[in-house]
This record gives sequence, structure tokens and C-alpha cells, in this order.
Amino acid sequence: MSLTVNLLLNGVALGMLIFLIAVGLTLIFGLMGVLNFAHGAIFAWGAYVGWAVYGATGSFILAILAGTATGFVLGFVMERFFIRPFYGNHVAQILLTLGLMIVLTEGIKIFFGPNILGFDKPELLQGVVTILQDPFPVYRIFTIGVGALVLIGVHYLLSRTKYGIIIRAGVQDPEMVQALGIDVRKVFALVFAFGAGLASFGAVIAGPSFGSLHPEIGMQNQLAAFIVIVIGGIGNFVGAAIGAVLVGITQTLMAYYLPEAALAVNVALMALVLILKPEGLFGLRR
Amino acid sequence: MSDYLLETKGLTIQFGGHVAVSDVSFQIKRHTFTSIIGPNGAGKTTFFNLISGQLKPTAGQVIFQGRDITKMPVHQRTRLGLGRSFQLTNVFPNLSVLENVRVAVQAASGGGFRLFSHYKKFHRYEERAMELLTLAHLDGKEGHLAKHLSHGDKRKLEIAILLALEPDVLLLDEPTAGMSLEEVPQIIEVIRSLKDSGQHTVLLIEHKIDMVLGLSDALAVLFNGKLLAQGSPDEIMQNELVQSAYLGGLYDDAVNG
Amino acid sequence: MTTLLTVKGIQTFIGQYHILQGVDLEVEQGRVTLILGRNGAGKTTTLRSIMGLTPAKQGQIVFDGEEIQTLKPHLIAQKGIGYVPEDQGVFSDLTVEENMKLAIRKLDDATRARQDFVLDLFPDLKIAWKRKGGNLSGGQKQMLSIARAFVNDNRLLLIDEPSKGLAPIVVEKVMESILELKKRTTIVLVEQNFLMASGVGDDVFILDDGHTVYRGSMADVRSDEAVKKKYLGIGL
Amino acid sequence: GCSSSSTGGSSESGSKDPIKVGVVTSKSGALEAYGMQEINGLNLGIKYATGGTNEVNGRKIEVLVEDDAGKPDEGIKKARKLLEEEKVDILQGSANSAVALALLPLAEEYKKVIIVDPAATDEITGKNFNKYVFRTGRNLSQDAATGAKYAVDTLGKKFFHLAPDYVFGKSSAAAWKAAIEKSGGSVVQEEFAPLNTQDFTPYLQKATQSGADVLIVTWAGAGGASLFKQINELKIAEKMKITTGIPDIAGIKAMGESAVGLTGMTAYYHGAAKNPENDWLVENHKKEFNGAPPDLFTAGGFTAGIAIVEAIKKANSTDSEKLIAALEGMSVKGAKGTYTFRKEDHQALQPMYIVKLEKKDGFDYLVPTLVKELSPEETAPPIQK
Amino acid sequence: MRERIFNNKWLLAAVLVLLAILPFVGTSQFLMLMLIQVFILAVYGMSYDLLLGYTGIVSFGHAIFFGTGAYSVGILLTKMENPNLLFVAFLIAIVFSAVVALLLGVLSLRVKDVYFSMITLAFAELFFIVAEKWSSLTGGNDGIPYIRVPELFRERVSLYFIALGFLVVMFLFLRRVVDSPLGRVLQAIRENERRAESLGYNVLQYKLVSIVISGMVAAMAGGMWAVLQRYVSTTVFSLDQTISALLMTIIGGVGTLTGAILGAGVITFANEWLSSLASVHPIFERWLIFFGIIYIVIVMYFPKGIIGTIRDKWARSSERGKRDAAQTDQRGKSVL
Ligand SMILES: Nc1ncnc2c1ncn2[C@@H]1O[C@H](COP(=O)(O)OP(=O)(O)OP(=O)(O)O)[C@@H](O)[C@H]1O
Ligand SMILES: Nc1ncnc2c1ncn2[C@@H]1O[C@H](COP(=O)(O)OP(=O)(O)OP(=O)(O)O)[C@@H](O)[C@H]1O
Ligand SMILES: [Mg+2]
Ligand SMILES: [Mg+2]
Repeated sequence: MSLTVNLLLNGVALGMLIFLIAVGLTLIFGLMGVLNFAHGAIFAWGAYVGWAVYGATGSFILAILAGTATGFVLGFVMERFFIRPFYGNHVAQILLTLGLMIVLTEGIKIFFGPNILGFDKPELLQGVVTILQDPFPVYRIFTIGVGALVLIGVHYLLSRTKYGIIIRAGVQDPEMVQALGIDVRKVFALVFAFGAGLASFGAVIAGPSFGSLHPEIGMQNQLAAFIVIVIGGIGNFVGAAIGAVLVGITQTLMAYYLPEAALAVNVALMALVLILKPEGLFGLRR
Repeated sequence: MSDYLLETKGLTIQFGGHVAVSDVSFQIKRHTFTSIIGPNGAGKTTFFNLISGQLKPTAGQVIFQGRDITKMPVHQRTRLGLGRSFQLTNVFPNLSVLENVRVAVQAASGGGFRLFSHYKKFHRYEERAMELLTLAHLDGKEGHLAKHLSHGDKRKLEIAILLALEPDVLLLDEPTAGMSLEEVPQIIEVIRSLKDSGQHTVLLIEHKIDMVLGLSDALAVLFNGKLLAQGSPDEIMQNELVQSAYLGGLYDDAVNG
Repeated sequence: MTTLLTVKGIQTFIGQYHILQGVDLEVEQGRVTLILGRNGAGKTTTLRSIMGLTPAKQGQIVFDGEEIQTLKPHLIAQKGIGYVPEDQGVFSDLTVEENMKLAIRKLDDATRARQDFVLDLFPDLKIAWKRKGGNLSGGQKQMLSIARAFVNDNRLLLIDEPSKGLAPIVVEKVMESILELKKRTTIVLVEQNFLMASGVGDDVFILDDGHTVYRGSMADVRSDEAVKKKYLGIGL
Repeated sequence: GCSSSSTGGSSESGSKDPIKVGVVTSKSGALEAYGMQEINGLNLGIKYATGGTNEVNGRKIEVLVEDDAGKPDEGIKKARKLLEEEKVDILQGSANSAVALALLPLAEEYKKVIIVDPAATDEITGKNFNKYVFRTGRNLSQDAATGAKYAVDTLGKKFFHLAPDYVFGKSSAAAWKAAIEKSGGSVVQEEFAPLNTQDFTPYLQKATQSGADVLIVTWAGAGGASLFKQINELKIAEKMKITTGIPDIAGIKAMGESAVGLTGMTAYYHGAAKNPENDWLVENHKKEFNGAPPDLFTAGGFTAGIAIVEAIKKANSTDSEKLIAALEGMSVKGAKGTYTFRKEDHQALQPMYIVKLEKKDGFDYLVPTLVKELSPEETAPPIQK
Repeated sequence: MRERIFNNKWLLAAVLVLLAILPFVGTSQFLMLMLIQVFILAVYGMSYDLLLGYTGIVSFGHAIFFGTGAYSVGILLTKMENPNLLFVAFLIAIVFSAVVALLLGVLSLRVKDVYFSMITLAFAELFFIVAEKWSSLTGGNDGIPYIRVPELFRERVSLYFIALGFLVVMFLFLRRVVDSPLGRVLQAIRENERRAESLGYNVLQYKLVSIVISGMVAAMAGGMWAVLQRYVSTTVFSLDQTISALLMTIIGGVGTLTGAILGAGVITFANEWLSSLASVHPIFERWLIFFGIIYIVIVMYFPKGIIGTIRDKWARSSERGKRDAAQTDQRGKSVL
């Protein structure tokens, strides 16, 4: 019993971590439809800048702010100068964002070196609490909490403001949105930057959880982000969160009960979901 | 074999709580011209979608040439001889106008999987496609990409594609909407010639009542998904409800004069 | 009478194609100006050029004394110009409600009143309020598109073939409301349905092959069989 | 294509053409850092063995480096380029085991000696050996022999092994198992986790439940730091002993405080080796690279450089057959002391270390302090070819 | 006709003649090696273009076929006593990959758009994982070295001509496919799947045919790759392998076939050139960054790929009257 609870809790924590990694991408890929292969690189930049600021100031809050700002600015620049002409053009997006991914990743190696770097948890969030006889790290509770807050915040933003519908409409027919008097380009730029900011925010939170950083860290987690979005149903923000938790729990349980297959969990789960439900768990049939 | 070429029995489709087509039983004789009228949202297009297979009914049957085709996929129905045009233009945007029609001609002659006969050898297809383009007043535009056509021209292309399929039954969904005043009569002529040829069975959805009256052997009226009335044009035009709820005052002249 | 919109010799290219080769319009305040012409004449492109969607390369577009031909579409729209495109431009992933919400520029009491008005005009939309735009019938899409333009306090409406796909009684209602709206706003109408066009139109411009080839009043056109025959193919 | 370069004619000792050493290793990709250590070590080794002249028998030694980006296909292309375009006399590489394995047939095809380092898979001097292959780097069995002997002697008898789920992890586990059983211990459970695992809790839970005394962790790459942080956080050390292969300095640094007191084997730490060659290496490395000391794989590169020079001197030629004859059974003095290329499989037997990570003033990482040095014979791997 | 310039018989024949005399004018062994790589990768890229450019489906699992071909040939050549049975190995590889393609198509084609991309990616990952885990057969990450091939395939010059011939035959074959009635239907499906269906075409069947043809061609390219490298490892199943097909096709221009050939050339030579720059100046130590910049520049200045964009420019310069005379316009636009 306690083992199962412990595994489930860890699964949820892992899921929330994946959600934090994926949350920015749910906007950029899920909502705006941009196949952004540079997302992981933005994530990595957020983590590295967060790491550097944390190391320099010792303040985790400052680290979060700086990391988030980095992503926001990168996202803004990327949208403004590169992505903008290519909305709806997946073929061009693939090439473009792969190029940006390489540039950003190499940039990290130039600024921070190719070696792995340790990222320690802030004092306050270290240690474990005991849940049903098993130790459970405080930081994971923190992760779950932050994930939940982000989920609520972004959900609120999308459902209570016009941004959600402007984007959905703008993806289909940007001209018509403009003809309705809305500066769709500005909205897209902001949302893209916001998505990138969320990615790097998630990165600073995830960094101490990983314990270490390396330049490929974004790439390594990018796939999982795409996977949970697809499992949840592209464009469904809450679906992505549920997908993430599902992946987290499955991963943890498989690691324990069927480790031989652990390597294949993510993709196998995605394949299974899509075969059974071709538009993802909560996706809309188009 | 039954007397009817096409028949629906209790055809029904429900979207969520909304019954778009409700228990429609409807028969069409071979080589007749039937028009379907009814207010917006009455279920006319949905009814077409059920016949041509784009949608699957929640209840009821579609019977074609005595066969139950309710579960048959779209492409097989087309091959059986059920062809349709779409209300909202539905063409191949990045193919040339000629190629749009040519692919349809090719479909009609079943030449899809051939690999080792170069398409250029299919002069017949191309010639046939050109004939149809001329018929639809699109000659001279065969080289344009379909997406570059003006709205009215796309409508014409839609008709040319349908004709290329040489179907036994033509399902026409507002074929002339958006076509210019000048060309509407000519397209109507094309449709009339189909009727006169005695080879085709036509089912037409149209809001242009004068056009409907001039062409149809029979009229059917859909209201809120239900088949309200079916009969000769004269009979239907006498119907009070049709007059008040569908036609309004504007068309009094057209009907009576 | 004041001129609200003047289009002077605009030339518009789409890609490499020279579509408009000199189109002139003068739209008087409080009147319904008709643009007629055969398929491919350039009517839609003219409206799109006014909206800034396919900007004119040469020529002038003056709205209320201000040149707007270089402005971005959203700024043009914000000047109080509403647009009903010929393909309806309904957002298929959004519900009718969201489509309306998106269109409303400023949600005040007057707008709410206008929204009630259009929903009374098109009760279908009320019924389909929570349905996705993509699931509407052809006519319902047309209604939604018109409703989006009518709901704002626009000074100029550009309407591209509104009658297309609408049942006769609805066409009649739209005509009535256009005649009603004329009191508050100005309308440019592209229409192939001559019955409708002649019922509401005041001034007429006829385009052919990217040029303005005729201008006159509705009464002129109605009585001028030669013009009708030459450009509109009617009166046969 | 194999006829093109084997009779290059540059093997006469009177020739003044430079001797070309072609290096194929990772200068980009996941193992970039290891590749750089290897290259720096190699250059210093040649410099050391030639007394700073970079010349042997009157000929200059030229080192040509090509980037394999961690991809075997790329490595093959680069090696062919070096062999065909540059007509190199000797190959050296790679940081990546797969690349190294892919290069072996090329050495045979072009009849050129390849000095492998730091790639560690046993197969290089085992199943896929050919006579042109020599290795200065230690192999997985040497790692295992080192760690296992110490662990069985001092930590416990029953072992749980956690390793990454791919060939490297599997071969490591097999090597450890063999070595542990040889020393009289037993492996009660082996678990393989995906290389990019983020949450190790399920695996660590299994370890504590397995009844083993000792947890062996074999982990290459970035996940290691995170793994040790979780081991620390979940207080696994209170339940069982832990041992591992100690990574390079960046890796240790990334572990942070979590690894204090961790004991394990290592192939090299600059503070552990005590010999003149190492002293020279440390001094000159620091001089050349802003005070940075040589790292885990610098030693192997350094020794490879020395071996190349010594072999050429001994053979008095760059002819491959003569070089092979010279290298077989040859001993060179390298960064860790004496390395001997075993005649049978050309694997260099070499000293190995057990170290303990300790906090020390003046260091921003836990310093590996020598617990025990094992002799080349003690850690000699089985001959597997 | 201008838009056919890149399919122009004479131009292509000239290039072919040039390539054919290359080995006799003192071309280095290494340059020939590079060209052999280009030829083989070009076939792989073209096979992808059939899916992406002509059928309009974005597969993220193309490596499955390349890998299947490479491993089939690699393993069979290692196991078979006689390397001269090469063609048997190829035959088996082709049949095997056709079966794989069929199964894969049946499983994934019911899924649409990006979902299709992702499910193919999932299958590719599964293939990769199986190859990693089944190391007794595949050598896992370490791979299979020492693959024996017939002498004719070892000799650089003869291999050069074999690879060139392979490219030419595959190009002619694929061009025939895309210009055949079948190919035209595929393009119609790309443009508007639902509409093609209502014309009476069984869309699923056509897509399956497309995947199977594409898969078999890719598998042959994979087999040739194994022969060239005489080494196979799991990288042939990696996402990178798929991405390289994508890159070659997009850089050259989707829906052009010749674009994939050019793309293969650009990538292979740019890679070689940039990675060698590091020895010229330390500023190029991070040479990958320039690779990234190349991608970005190509997208910005050749949004439809090099050949796609040039072809468009040509079309644009022609007068309006004859506009769009091209049978098809390749979409740089969304295919997902
Ligand atoms: N997929 C769907 N989901 C929900 N409602 C739908 C769907 N498809 C159609 N409807 C609704 O069903 C009704 C019938 O639509 P249909 O398109 O058949 O009307 P129609 O008679 O063709 O009207 P029009 O003359 O305007 O084209 C409409 O009210 C429409 O909103
Ligand atoms: N995107 C485009 N690219 C190229 N040519 C175009 C494009 N859109 C329209 N055209 C061409 O421009 C001309 C004018 O088109 P426009 O849509 O303005 O005509 P229209 O008068 O509105 O016709 P309709 O009555 O059919 O709607 C046509 O010849 C059309 O083929
Ligand atoms: Mg309809
Ligand atoms: Mg128009």
C-alpha cells in the first residue's frame, strides 16, 4: 500500500515536472500550431540563466525571474524576426526551428561550456518529509504546487480573456482576425513570447529537480513535451496537463514493475492513445 | 428491383442534442429532376451528406439501385454513380484548373493505380477535361491554379468536376450561388441539358425559386430536418407554410407572375 | 452630401498578377453603393484593397478625409469599417458565441443592443449559439458573418455577396435591415442577386477586368438596357 | 580503395615528411568534453615524449583532428578522409565506443595502426579485435576488476547493480558480475534504467528492498549527478553501501555535496597518480590551460601520445608492421605509471585507483583522495578476443 | 517550359555526363566517397519527398525504412557465407521493408496531420529501442563492424558508378511514379483528401501504396548505406536519420524530387566543409552554429527550398496570360 502510494506520488510529481516543461509548448505548438523544435533550447537557456543568477546572487526568486525573462526575450525575438512569416507552414517551421535550435544550443556551449553543471536546490526546499513511512522530497511537493498554480493561471488567462480565441481564430485565418480590427501579429508575438517565458520558467523550476544541467537538456526533454501535448489532444491545455500526469505515473509504475519496458513507455503510451483515439485523449476531431 | 433509383428510409442524424435530419423517407425515380428547398439550417446539405456518405446516419437507411449503401464509404458510392457538388467550394487549391477536372475524369474511368502509363498518354482525359471546362465557361482559365480563381469561377469549376465524374445521380448543392447574373442562365442550361438528355437523375438544392420552378419535375421541402412536403412544383407553391416561412413576400411576383 | 470613401485609380497586384488596373469609387455618406460586374471582374479584390488585405500598390483610398491605403488592416477596421467577406470568414473552431465575442470591438450597452438586434434578425444564430462555426449550415455561416459586421458601431460596411446561400425570406430581412442601417451608416455592397441589389442600391459602379467601366445611379442602370446587357448580362 | 594508401612510401626513416597522426574523436555532441581531454592529452604526450620538439627521428609529428560528432557514420567518413587525403600514418580515437568500433575495420583495410583511447568497450580488444588495434585506455573489465575487488574486500558480499539501459550499461554489468564472482561476491539483482531517467526513486526503492549490501552505480553522462543527488536525498546510504566509477571533475562538481564520502574506482585522477610523467603532465597542462588540471581522459590521451612516439622510435619507422612489432608487449611510462600492451589482445595493462570523495579547502568540488592503487596485474582483464 | 527546367532532360543529362566523367579526371578518392554518400542519401531524400511533397503526409518515422534496409543488408551479409549474395540480401530487405511499411501504414494512417507525424515518431522510437535492446543481433549502440561486401562494392570507382546508377534508376522510377496517374491522385490527395475521396478514390489505399513505395526505396538506400559503410549501428533508426531526410527534402524544395538530390549535396558538403573549418581557425570550433545559420538563411531566402523557390521565380517572371501553367504548384504551405 505505502509502496503504491509512494510510487503514485512520485508519478504525479514527475508528471507535473513534465507539465512544467511542456506548458510553454502547449501554447506555441498546441495553440499556435508552430512545430517548434527550438523549444527545448529556449528551455535550456532559461535553466542556464537561472543557474547562473542563482549561483551569483544566491536568490532562487531572482533566478526564476531572470530565467523567465530570458525565455520571454528569446521568444519575442524569435517570433518577430523568424517565425512570423511562417505561421501555418509546418515545412518551413521544421527547418527554421531546427536551425534556431542548433544556434541556441551551441550558444549555450559558448557561454556556459559543454560540461555538465550542478544545480542545487534552494535551502528552504531541501530535505524530505515522510509520507506513509517513505521519504518524499520537499522539492517535489513544491513542483506539484507550482505546476498546479501554472495550470490554473494559464487556464484562467485563456478562458477569461480574448487571447485564447484570438489565437485559435488567428491560426485559421489571420486576415479575417485583422479585418475585425485586432492586431493579430502583436497578439501572436506576445503569446509566443509568453510561451517561451513559461518554458524557461519551467526550466528554472525543473533545474534543481534534475540536479544538473547540460547543453542538450532541452532536447532531451522536448520530446516528452511534444508527447504529452499529443496525448492530451493538441490545443487542449488541460488535456496536456492530464497527459503529463498520465505519462509521469505510467513511467514511474513501469520503472518499478516492468523496467525492461521503461525505455519505451512514453512513445508506446502515445502510440497506444493515438491508435485508440486518433485525436488524443481530449482533442477535437477536425 | 424497386421502382426507385434512390430511396431513404427513416433517415436520421443527430449532432449532440440537435436532430439535423429527422426520419426522412424519400424516393426518387430514375431520370427525374427533383429539387429540395427549405429554410437555412433545415438540413438540406446534411441530407446530401448522408446520401453521398460524408456523414453516417444515426438511424435509417440509404438505398441506391436497390442496394443498402448506408455503411458504404464515400469513394465506393461515387463509383456506383452518386456524384455531388459542394455548397462551399471544395476544390484542389494548388492544382491547375485543368488538373482539377482531369483527376475527376481519370477517376471516372478508373485509371488511378496505373503506374507505367505516363499521364501524357491520357490525352483523352485532358481533351474531355477541356470540353467540360468550355461547358462551364472556364475555357481560357485552364492554366490557373484553382486557388487563384474568383469565387464565381470556383463554383463553375465545382460543376465541371462533378460533370467529369459522369454520375448517374447528380447531387447539386446550390450550384449557382455567387455566379454572375450573366452566367447563371448558361449554367442552368447545362443543368437543363442533363435533365433533357434523359440519362441522368438530378437532385438539386437551391434557394433561387424561379430557377427551381423552371427545372424541376418534383419538389421536396425540408423544415427543421423533417420532410414537410413532397409534390409537383405547383402543389408545393400553394403550400401556406412554404409561402410564409420560406419565401416571404419578395417572391410573390416570381411565383405568381 | 458628403463623400465618405474615395477610391482613386487603385492598382493592386496579387503575387505577380496585376488584378486591379484602375478602379475608382466614390461612396456617399448614408447611401448604399453597389459594385457589380461579372465573375473575376475584381469586385472582391476592390473590397480587400480597401480593407488593406491586398494593399493597393498605386492609387489612393481616402476614408473620411484620411488616406488609408498604407494602413494595416486592423487599423483600418478600427476606423469603423466592417467587412463581410465573400467566403464568410467564419472561424470554424470557434463557437458562434466566440465568433461574436471576437468581433465585438467594444462591449457597451449600445453594442449589446445591436447584438440583440442581429440575433432577432437571425434567430438561427441564437439556436446555434454554442455550435462550432464549422458545423453551421451555409446560410447560417453567411448570417454569422453579417451579424459580426452589424454588431459593431461601424461607419462603413463592405459587404460581399450577402444573399448567397440565404433563403428568400432571409434575403428579404437582410435587405430590410440594410435599408434600416443606411440611416446610421454607409454601405458598399457587392451583389449578384439583381433583385436584391436593385431593391437596396442607390449608386452603382460596374467593374470589368480590373477597371471601373460604369458609374451611375440605380435608377439609371435599371432603365439602361444597354448597360444591363453589356455588363450584367440581363434583360435578355 | 584499399590499395591507395598502404604503400605511401613515407615510411623510410630518412624521409623528412612529417609523421601524421590522425585523430577521430568527438569535438561536438554528447562526448565533446571527453574528446577535448583526449586531444589535449595526446598533444601533451607527444610534446613530452619528444622533449618539446614534436619531432621523432628528425621528422615532425603532425596531429590532425577530425570531429566525429559522436556518430559512427561521421567517424568513418572522417577516418577515410584522414587516411586517403592526408595519408596519416597512425590513427587515434575515439571518445565514443561506437565510433571506435567502426574505425577498427578501417585500420585493417588501410593497414594502419590505431591507438584507441578513451573508448572503453571490451569489444575493441575483444570480439572485434584486429592486429592493428592497440588501446592505451582501460576497458570496462579493468574498471570492473578494480571496483569489484575492492568492494568485495571491504564493502560487502551481496550487490545490486544499477546501470543505464543500453549496450554500455549491459556490458558494464556483465563485467562487474564476472569480477565480483571472481572475488567471491554475488550480484543479487541488476536493474537497467533509461539513460534519460529523471526520477530514480523506483529503482532506488528496489535496491533497498533487494537485500543487497552494496549498491553499484554505473552511470555515464549527465544523469549521474542527478542520480547521486536523489541517492543522497532519499538517504540510501543509511541502508546500504554505495560504490561507483568516479566521473571527471565536471561530473564530480555537478554532484555537489551529495557525494561526500563516496568511494569508488577511477581510471585516473591527477592527484592520485605519483610519478614524474604525471608531475610533468599536471604542470604543463595547468600552464597551457589556465591552471586547469588534467582530467579523467587526459591521461589516456597523454599516454597514447607517448606510446606513439616510443613505438616510432623503437621501430625506427612508421611502417605499420614494424610498429605493431614494436608495440606488442611494449611498456611505456605514462600518466599513471607503467602501461604494458599485452601481446595477445593489445590491451594496455595499467594501474587503477580506488578513491574517496572528500571535501577540501581550495577546491570547488569534492576531491578524489587515493584510497588504494591497484597494480596492472591485479586489474588485468580476461583475454576475450 | 520554364517550370520544367529542373526536370529538363538535357540539363539532367548534362549533369549526368559530368558526374560520369568525374572519376577519370583525377578526382580524389575522398571526393568520390562524398559523392557516393550524396547519391545514396539523395535516394533516401527522394523517397521521403514522395511522402512529404507529393502525398502531403509528414512522417517522423522514415528512419524505420532506412534502418530496416541497412540492418537487413548488414546482418544478412554478416551471416551469409558468400558476400556475392548481396542482391539476395537486398531483395529480402525490400520485401521486408514493404511489409513493415504496410503494417505501419495500416496502423498509423487512420491518424491525421500532426498526430500522424507523432505516431510515426513513436513507431520509429520503438524500432530504435528494439534495435538497442536486441544487441545480440544488432550490436546495439556499438553496432556491427566488419560487414563483408563483394569486391565490386569495395572498389571506390566501381562503387561510385553503382551508386550513380542507383540514383539515376531511382530518380527515373520515382519521377515515373509522380507523373503517373497514380502520382496525380496522390497530389490530389495532398491538396484535398476529402474531395479526392468524393471523386471515388480510395484515399487510404493510395496512401498505403505511397508509403510502401517510399519505404522500399528508402530501404534500398539504407542497404546501399550499409554496403558503403560496411558498418551499421542503431543510429540508422534514430530521429536524426529521419530529420536528415526532412532537411534534405525541405532544403532542396518539397515536391520536386530533384530538390532532395540537391539537398543531399548541400547537407553533405556543408557538413564536411564546416566541420573541417575548425582546424582553420578556432572561431569555427563551434562549427555547428554555422550549420544552424544555414538552415535559417535558407528558410528566410528560399522559403520553398532552393529548387522550389527558383522554380517559382521563373514562373513569376513569365507573363500573366500564361500564368500557373505548371500542372501543380508545390506547397511550401502547411501540409499538416
Ligand atoms: N456537425 C454538426 N454538428 C452540429 N450541428 C450541425 C452539424 N452539421 C450541421 N449542423 C446543424 O444542422 C442543421 C442543418 O444544417 P445543413 O447544413 O444541413 O442546413 P441546410 O439546410 O443545408 O442550410 P443552408 O440552406 O443554410 O445551407 C444546421 O442547424 C446546422 O447548424
Ligand atoms: N490569390 C489570387 N491570386 C491570383 N489571382 C487572383 C487571386 N485572387 C483573385 N485572383 C484573380 O483576380 C481576378 C479578380 O478576382 P475577384 O475575386 O476580385 O473577382 P470578383 O469580381 O470578386 O469575382 P466573383 O464574382 O467571382 O467573386 C480574377 O481574375 C481572379 O482570378
Ligand atoms: Mg446547405
Ligand atoms: Mg468575389
